[in-house]
Amino acid sequence: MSEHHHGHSHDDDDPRATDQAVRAEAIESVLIEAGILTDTEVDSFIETWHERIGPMQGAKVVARAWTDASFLDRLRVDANAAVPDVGVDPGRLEHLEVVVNEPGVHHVVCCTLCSCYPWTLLGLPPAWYKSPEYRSRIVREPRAVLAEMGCDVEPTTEINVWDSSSEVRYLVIPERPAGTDGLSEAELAALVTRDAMIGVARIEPVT
Amino acid sequence: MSEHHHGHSHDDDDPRATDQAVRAEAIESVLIEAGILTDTEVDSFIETWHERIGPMQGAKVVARAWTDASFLDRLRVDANAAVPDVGVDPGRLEHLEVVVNEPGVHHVVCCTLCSCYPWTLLGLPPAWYKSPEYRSRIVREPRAVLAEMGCDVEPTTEINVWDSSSEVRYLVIPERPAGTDGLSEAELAALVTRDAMIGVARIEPVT
Amino acid sequence: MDGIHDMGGTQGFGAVSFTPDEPGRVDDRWEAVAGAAVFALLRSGRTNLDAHRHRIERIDPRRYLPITYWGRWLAAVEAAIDEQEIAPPDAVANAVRQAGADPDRSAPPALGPVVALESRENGRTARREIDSPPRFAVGDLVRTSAHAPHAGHHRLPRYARGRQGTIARVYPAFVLPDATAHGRGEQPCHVYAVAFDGTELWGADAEPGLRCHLDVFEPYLSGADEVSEES
Amino acid sequence: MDGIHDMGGTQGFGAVSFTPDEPGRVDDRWEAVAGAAVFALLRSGRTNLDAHRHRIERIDPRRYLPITYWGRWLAAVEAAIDEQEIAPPDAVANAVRQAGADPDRSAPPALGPVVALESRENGRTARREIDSPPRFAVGDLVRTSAHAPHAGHHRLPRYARGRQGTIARVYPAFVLPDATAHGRGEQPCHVYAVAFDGTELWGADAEPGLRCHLDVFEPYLSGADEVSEES
Repeated sequence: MSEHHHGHSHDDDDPRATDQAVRAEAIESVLIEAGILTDTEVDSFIETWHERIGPMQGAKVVARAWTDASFLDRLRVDANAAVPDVGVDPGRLEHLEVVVNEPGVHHVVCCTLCSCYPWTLLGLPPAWYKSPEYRSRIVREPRAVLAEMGCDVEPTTEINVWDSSSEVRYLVIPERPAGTDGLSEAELAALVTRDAMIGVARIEPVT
Repeated sequence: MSEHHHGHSHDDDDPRATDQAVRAEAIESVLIEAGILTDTEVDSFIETWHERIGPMQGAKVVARAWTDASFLDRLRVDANAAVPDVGVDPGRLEHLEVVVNEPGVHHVVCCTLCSCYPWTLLGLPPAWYKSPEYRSRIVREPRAVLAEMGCDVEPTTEINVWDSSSEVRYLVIPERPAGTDGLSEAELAALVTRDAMIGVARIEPVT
Repeated sequence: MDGIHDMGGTQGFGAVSFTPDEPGRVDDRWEAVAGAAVFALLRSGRTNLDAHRHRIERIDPRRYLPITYWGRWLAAVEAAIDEQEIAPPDAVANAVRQAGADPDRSAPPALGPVVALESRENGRTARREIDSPPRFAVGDLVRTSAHAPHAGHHRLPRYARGRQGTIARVYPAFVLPDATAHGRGEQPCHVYAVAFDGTELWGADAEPGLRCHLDVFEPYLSGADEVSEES
Repeated sequence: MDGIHDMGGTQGFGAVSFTPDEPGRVDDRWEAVAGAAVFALLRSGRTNLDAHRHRIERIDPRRYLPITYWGRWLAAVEAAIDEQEIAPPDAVANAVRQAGADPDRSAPPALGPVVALESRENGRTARREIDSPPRFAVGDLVRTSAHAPHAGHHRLPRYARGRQGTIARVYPAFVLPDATAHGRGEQPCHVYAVAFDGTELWGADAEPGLRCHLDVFEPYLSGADEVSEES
């Protein structure tokens, strides 16, 4: 039995959570020492992305787009200029582009090279969006991947994939579900899911 | 601390040597039971490839090619038909092709898709030949890789890479080193290294 | 670089591990350290997003997949501290030791060499105003470069090399990642969404009704009828 | 398939770990089991080399690198036992259990699905005599297919797709791996060594004086002046 041969197996182990945590604390202290990071910034990162910024931002944009055709037009022309109308700060989004689902046309967003994502409108990306499974397959077999994810796209519907390889960020405007005629903008926003704004889900009709 | 998040780290561990050994024994017994494998075949695999077949086969071919121009000609035309001349059984080699180094022309062999290699002439492939480092880099930056491996190729010398993507197997005939005029064929064969027959080394002059 | 990060179209990965509307959260505090540290570094101007991405691309390919997203960010942060000389090379290891732990146990993955380091004074945004108008308009036929734009960081994945497509959207100008990741100025240029038919990318057995859009920086494109300089 | 096995030109891997004339040996007996088992399976006709290679290509990409060469062979052997119904699906696990060990601890990596299994009666050699003469001669300009020949096993790596080269050698006919790996007969055809200039494969910053040769099966080639059916 050769130690040499199996020696590198051990190197392939991931650092366990405790090691990673210790390393991160060391990095944090070094960056605070260097004046790059403040000592409240990690906690405020968690608070920002767990409490303050999330899919509700994108949902407000979608609900308004469903109810106001002129807002949708402005979104299409210059989304960064339009989103403050619904109280959304485009913040770090350098250029927001909307892609609009309609009968026969489905849009889905990805980033094959890293995991670019519209954080400002949707919060932190879910783990699956960052997975090699999604990144590798969604550009090549989106219909199969979407079906596996529970989003069957009609065979006659064209699928448009948007691979975010620049600083442009994409937001899918899903189709407005049936049975929502009488709902207010806030009620509509509550129906809009994060997955639908990435393009991996539809919004179910309200019955 | 989330178990969920780190759960798959454990899955990425390699089975340790003992586990792998137990598994292999189970596979061996199942294949013997099925009449596919005999109970001496694993030992005979080791004996064959550690004791009987190795770079000495290729070295005999090279030494004859250095000393007999008509043999080299026949090697170039139909190497499978020529190698029995020096007592080498082409065996499982379906088509052997020789590539001949000369001043200004260097050849090097690889297999980017798996690790195809002329076992019959050179024995088992060394670990580095099967490594992702060699497989990925040798087709793209062979001059840099060869230099790192201690084989500096003159800037004016052309490098020919042969990527073994079919059942053709390649043998590099290295340049005959200086200082070997008086040597017998057997003495010449003793100078020929396995690495030189892959094309990652030259044979040093005899002084 | 043509690294393991360039995943589009790679086959062999299985089903996406998906639960509907799974919250986007950090699971552990160390992940938030990675996130906050990257944002702080970008704000400080000591690195830029393209150099950050290139550090991730340079992670030992054997480690890229197992350490997952935040682990890659953390490794890139530690590499930035070193490469941009934000702290002495042994600062992080010393801090680990001071916490009573063995720095070797948590050593980050090795990073491959870099052709050139980014500037030490980086802009915080990527969008720029430029005088030259976009070279292409919506509907124009274009072809992407058949080769990687250069050996370092760029944003032209392998699956879209040497492919013909149609300009679908014309975007404002942005700094060129190839330049900013390596301290070669900003070289701002227009960006386009280019639409490729599935069959152009994947051949005759592509899924029917597939159109893939990629954001492409203008230098990666030529008019479809231009003879490429390269071939 | 365009899997992790298709490594030619992938960047990010470091120096080759090399000692001159390191012996080619198995380090552990289990590696010899993997080797002997593959040879025995080939001899038995229950599998063929192309199907064996395709099993390796189908190994979970997260595991392909860490388990190394012989680990990949062993995983392919176990998959062959299952796919070719050489023993009941639980035979190996039961044998591990009988040896007093936990089969889960040594479970092989998962393999991705296969588009079609190979035949249960396979030839032992790959070379064939065919009536049709080679379509190309030494010196002919040719171009490789711009796309993967099909979704399953084939031998056209990504780095050599849609590239122009010159026929350097004309080889005898061999069975087509695309066919034999999937039980689609043998479809024997001529094979060529095609020479590509470094710049054709890697662009203007290729190493000077580089020529890469690849063994290419005739169906992957068209004459350089033919209009491809595909584009």
